[in-house]
Amino acid sequence: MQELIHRAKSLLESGEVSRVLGWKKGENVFDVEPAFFATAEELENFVYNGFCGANLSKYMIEASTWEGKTLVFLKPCDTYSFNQLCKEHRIDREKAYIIGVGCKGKLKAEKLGAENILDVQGAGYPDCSDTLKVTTLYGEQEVAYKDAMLERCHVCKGKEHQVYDELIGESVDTCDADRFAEVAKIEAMSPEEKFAFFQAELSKCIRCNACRNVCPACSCRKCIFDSTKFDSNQKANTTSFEEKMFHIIRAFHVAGRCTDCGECSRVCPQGIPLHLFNRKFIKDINNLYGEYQAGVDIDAKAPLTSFRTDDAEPGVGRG
Amino acid sequence: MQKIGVFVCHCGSNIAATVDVKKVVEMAAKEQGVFHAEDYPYMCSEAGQSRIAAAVKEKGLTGIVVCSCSPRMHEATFRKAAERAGINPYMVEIANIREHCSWIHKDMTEATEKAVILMRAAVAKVHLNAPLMAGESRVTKRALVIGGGIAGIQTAIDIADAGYKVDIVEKTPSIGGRMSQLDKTFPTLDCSACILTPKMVEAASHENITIHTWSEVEKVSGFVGNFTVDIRKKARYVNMDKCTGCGVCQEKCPSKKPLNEFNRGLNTRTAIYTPFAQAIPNVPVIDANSCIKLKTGKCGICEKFCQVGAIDYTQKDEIITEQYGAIVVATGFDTIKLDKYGEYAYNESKDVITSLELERIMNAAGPTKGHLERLSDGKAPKEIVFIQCVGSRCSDDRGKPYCSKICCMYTAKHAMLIRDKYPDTNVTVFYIDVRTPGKNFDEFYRRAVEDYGVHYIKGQVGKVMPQADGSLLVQGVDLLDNKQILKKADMVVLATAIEPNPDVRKIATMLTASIDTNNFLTEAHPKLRPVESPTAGVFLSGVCQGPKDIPETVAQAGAAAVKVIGLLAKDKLKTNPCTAKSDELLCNGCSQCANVCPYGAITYEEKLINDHGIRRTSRVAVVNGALCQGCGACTVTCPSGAMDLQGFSNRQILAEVDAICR
Amino acid sequence: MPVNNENWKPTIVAFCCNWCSYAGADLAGSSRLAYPADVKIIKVPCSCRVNPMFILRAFEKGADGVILCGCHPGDCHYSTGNYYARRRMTLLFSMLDYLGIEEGRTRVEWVSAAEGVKFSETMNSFVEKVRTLGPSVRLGDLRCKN
Amino acid sequence: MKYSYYPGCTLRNKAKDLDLYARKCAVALGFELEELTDWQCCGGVYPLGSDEIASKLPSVRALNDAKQKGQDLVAVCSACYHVLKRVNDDMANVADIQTRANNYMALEEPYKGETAVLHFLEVLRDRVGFEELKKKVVNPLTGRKIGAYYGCLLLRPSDVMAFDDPENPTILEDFIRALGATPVVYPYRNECCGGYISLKEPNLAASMCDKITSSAAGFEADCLVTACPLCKYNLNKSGKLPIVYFTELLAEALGVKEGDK
Amino acid sequence: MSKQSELIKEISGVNPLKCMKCGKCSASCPSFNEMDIKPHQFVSYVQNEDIEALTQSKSLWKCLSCFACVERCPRGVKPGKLIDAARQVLIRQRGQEGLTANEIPALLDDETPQQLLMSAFRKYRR
Repeated sequence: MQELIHRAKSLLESGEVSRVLGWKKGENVFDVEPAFFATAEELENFVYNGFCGANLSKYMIEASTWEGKTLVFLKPCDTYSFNQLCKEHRIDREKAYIIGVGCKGKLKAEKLGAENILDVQGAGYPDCSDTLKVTTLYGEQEVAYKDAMLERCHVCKGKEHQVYDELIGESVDTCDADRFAEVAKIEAMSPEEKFAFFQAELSKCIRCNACRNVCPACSCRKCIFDSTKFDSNQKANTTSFEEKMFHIIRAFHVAGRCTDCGECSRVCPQGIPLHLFNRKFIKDINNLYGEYQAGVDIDAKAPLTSFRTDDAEPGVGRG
Repeated sequence: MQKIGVFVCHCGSNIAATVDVKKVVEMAAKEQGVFHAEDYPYMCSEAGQSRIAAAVKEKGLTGIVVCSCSPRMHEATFRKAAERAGINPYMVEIANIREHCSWIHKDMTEATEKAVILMRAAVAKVHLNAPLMAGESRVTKRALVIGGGIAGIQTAIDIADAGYKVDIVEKTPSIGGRMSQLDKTFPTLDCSACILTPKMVEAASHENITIHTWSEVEKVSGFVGNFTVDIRKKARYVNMDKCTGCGVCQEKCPSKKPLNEFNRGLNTRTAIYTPFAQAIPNVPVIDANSCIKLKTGKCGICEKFCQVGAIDYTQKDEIITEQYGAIVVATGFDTIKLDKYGEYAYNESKDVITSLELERIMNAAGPTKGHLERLSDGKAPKEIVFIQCVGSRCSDDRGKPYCSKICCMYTAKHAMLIRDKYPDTNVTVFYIDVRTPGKNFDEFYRRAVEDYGVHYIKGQVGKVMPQADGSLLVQGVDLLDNKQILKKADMVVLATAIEPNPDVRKIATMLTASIDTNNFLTEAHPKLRPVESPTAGVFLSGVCQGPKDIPETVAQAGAAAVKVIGLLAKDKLKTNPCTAKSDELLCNGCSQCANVCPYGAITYEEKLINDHGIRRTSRVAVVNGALCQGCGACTVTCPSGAMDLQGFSNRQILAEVDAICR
Repeated sequence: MPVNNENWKPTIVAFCCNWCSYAGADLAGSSRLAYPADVKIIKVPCSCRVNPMFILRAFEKGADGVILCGCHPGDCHYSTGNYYARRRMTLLFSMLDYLGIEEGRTRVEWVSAAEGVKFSETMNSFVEKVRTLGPSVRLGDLRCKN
Repeated sequence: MKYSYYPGCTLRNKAKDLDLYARKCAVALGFELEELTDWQCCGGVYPLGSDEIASKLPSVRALNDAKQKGQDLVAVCSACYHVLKRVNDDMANVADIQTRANNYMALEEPYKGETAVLHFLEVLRDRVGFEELKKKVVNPLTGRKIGAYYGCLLLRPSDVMAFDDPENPTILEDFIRALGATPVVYPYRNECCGGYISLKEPNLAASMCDKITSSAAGFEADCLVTACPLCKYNLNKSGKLPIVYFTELLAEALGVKEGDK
Repeated sequence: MSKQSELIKEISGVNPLKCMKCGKCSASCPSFNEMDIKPHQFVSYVQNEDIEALTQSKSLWKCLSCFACVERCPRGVKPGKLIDAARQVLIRQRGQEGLTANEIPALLDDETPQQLLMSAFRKYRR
């Protein structure tokens, strides 16, 4: 972490970058949030540890409109989002100085029983180890690192950064699960079971919009759910159409653009596995139109803005 | 808030017999924003239209819903009526209560209920309609004809005679096309060259016609009235201005190996060549793949012998860009490849030939100087077997499912000519059906049978077997006699199916003109608009649209020319105002819309945006209304909903949905 | 929730492209080829104009089935529109199936201007299918666990 | 390279040469034919009826055995090759046959036409390569004029067999050329020898075979080469030309014919 | 009768309506001269539902299954499959067999390959 701060300071001092986009310490060890740092002093609050799951790419949309370059720290999986936003002309690559930071999997505080945690050893960078020592109000305990990881890290897309100016730190490919296993499991359910599953999950939604706000693909200047163009905003967030269809429409809007960064599920306060929508589309796209990973190739044709004359017909394979 | 008038048509009894029109009027009057509702026996009549005008005046209506027949029938009529009454024509919506309701339902209650719902959907839509202004675009008074066969030549001459400039782009070194390869034409037996050559000369000397031979269309952009076309003028290596067409270069050229395309590969030509004696322009080209000088740098004999210094080995392909108001496709046809028809031994025996090859053999300028002889040994054939429908009317992947249309007649012609010139040669024709619909056609075929003794056998040939003695054993069937036939022949002629020129697919893609499963270009309407493609400003001439003979081709060529003249006679065209429009306040500039636009109508600009007082510079999509055809692909791709389609906006369609599901 | 109520009338929205399918529906009409009055047609310029939101909105407002008809692949008036529509609808339908929404409530059918018979047959079979499924409840209840 | 090998009943018996030389040549050419255990007769003709399942099962078993071993399945006899290939096509593409056959078989994993069926000649052409074969020839058959006799079963129906051009095949001619001999092309090389008809109507078969051998003799062939025991049997009766199996020619050219026959 | 023609269509998987009566099957058939009902006529017999005549025809036993007609038919009708289906209808329904076990020994010679016996069994018997 000190190396990152050191490097950030020197880039700031040299004037090569005008500000730094990173993560800031919070009240608790796991309360980490994205922040811009304008000076070397502010960087004292910079932190990089196992709780820095937040994907900073989206913040670069705004930073791209500012004077000067912004130093941004990106984990391997964040770089897909960065690329996708470049592809969509939302980010100016020239306005970013990217330090690719090492990542050994990010943690989900809830998996540690978050509320009483005083300290977590082994979550920091570079001290990530196989076990976490957790100090809580009630004493110490040990947890295997893997057991506390975010879902998305179990299906890690790999340790390679897709775009960067320099790299600091080692990364580990933490993938130990099949990315589409959960989707396949649901697909195998009966319609009744599927419906029951999603009804139960979606009924938890409180329309806090956290998923939308964090999603790098949901970066519209004005969301259609707030727009007059679809007659969907007459009564703020309460029209039933919006309520019921929000997640389906949101998933459709990001289909073919979603990099599967998993931020939606990470931030959902209700714990809804929102990534299951996006991953369903990704799985279908891969099966029907060939493997496609958003954010790898800026020049690749996206699956929903291209076609083949012999594409599958809608409904085929559904019996 | 709109003031809407609803007009319900009885269409005599067509609607009124099944839909309670009074009820529809009654229900319409209850709809929000409806200030006037009435019914009338024939809304489309002059009297019906004047009722609309009267109501507009009297009630100050701003929007109109007509419940009547399909909008495809009378939308234009009612829009004009609205315009005359002083409201924007795009403030009219049609509820189709005839084709989609009264004609398909029997129960009056049910049909009336449905008519009411359709009326409501239209009313809901009109509430959100906005006046649209059709734009105007300038018409470039010049036409492009792609293909220089008889179809292209005729179209070009007709357009040019009307006083408009025309360019012909022809891929080969000369205009003339397939017709120039034919010997005689049916059913009159006049010499093909004798009637075609004057037309070629007329085209070449016409002050309004420019001919680009040895050229291909490279790129097409734009739209009706305003096409921009890149034409690749392939390097000819001969200076067109200097060459006198004396032909010495061809006499002296030492490279004599390449197959002569004009003679269907039956003999060879030189590397510098004109395809045939009457070629226009009479300027040779050098085939760079065979020219010794161009391949090795050594030789240069043609340059040495050319007295006017016309040879130029340094020529390069040249791209010229031209503007056109209309484009005519006249790309013609070729015969299919026979590789999948091994049973006819076409690849095994030189004496099994296609009909088009026979044309060259019969032609005095052909490889045998017009003598009918076997290509294997030069002997005169005494027994000739013709096989019909080779590759035509096949539903498998070997051939074509359609009838090639011209084979029955040209086979009768060939048979007759052979029997006339070589009375001791027997001619047998294996046929499935003899199809002769056309003026003097059946008489012609009967003449072959009755006056010339051509032996017609109803049945197909299973196999042609080359024998050790050089003859061909034909195993066929006579279905009327119910006998299998083994016939020894000296020559077998295959009436090979024709198919559209393979290049047409590329050209159709460039023109966004649609093409059917057999690669024939699709007409805008099979009966009523047979020479227009569905793409505005693109017209069809000749076999590229479907199999046809020479008189039909010439007739269609003339028809295409008339359509082009009609278009070029206008100074300006009205454009469809139902185009996409991007809301720059919402646009993210993500480029997804441009990726799906088939017309290249969307570009991006860095624009200074005033977003409720906040100024920012943003990359935003801009739609060129003249290019946009209004499909709406972009609107669905746009994640932010910035892109919308005028006349079919998101809110309009949602309003219709809501009205129907209410 | 299939109902055996003979009198139940489903609400069916049919989006038809202007060039092929709307004309096909007209042809069905002029050929007097009957299909149930439950079907209400909305004209769109091209199948690619149909936003998945329109379909979801229809269900939310009480539709029991939604069908989209366009030109046959390769015959689109705008060359490529139906190819995009095909991908969008394939994914949307797959998603609806994933959510446990009864299949059979959504369909895409390519109907040319010449296929009046196909239009009528398609509508007949689609309505029949939706009838067997009964009123659409699930999509509306997706977020309303009792 | 190891292939599953389906010899077929005739090769066990009257056509031992066809089998023996195939095995010997495989060794000489560096690939292995591993005979399937417990194979059953293919039935000799493909059951055309689309509702016939039982008669297709022996082929399905052989195909599935090869699949289990992860090997391609090689046949030498034209009839076996024909039946195996067509049944395999049914199992891959005809849903009804696939379902019903699998119901009978009750396999752990249903068989869906996964095995590639190859004729020995295809192995020579597509796997070994005729150029490579040419290099391995020690006794070139120089000066011999040999007519290829294809018959029906290798070629037709071509949409399923996909063996060669059904009307103007070249594989045997290329094979003959690779062995150093001169192929003789004659038009009857893909005409039927009469097949099963020779059992009850030997005269009819004889007249057909006579056409074939006369045509080949007319083009000055010394002998005819075939891959099918029944073709050989029928053609032999006409007596005009010697008929040999292609494996015999191959063995001769590779120098493995003599010795431990 | 019509039931039988349906059966033939089902067994053969052939749609006789596709036939355009070009005669290419008959032009290709090596057994043409031996047949009383010619290959191109099979189709009409099935269409006309005259199955009785077809099943009594000696053509049933003359078709060699050489697939020349199947290969060359331009309409995908495949007359060879029709005649085979007719043969099967006959031997399945009436137990009529074209070959009995007693006949066989006399038909064999030293060279007869197993393949011939197997094929003949398949062709003549159930």
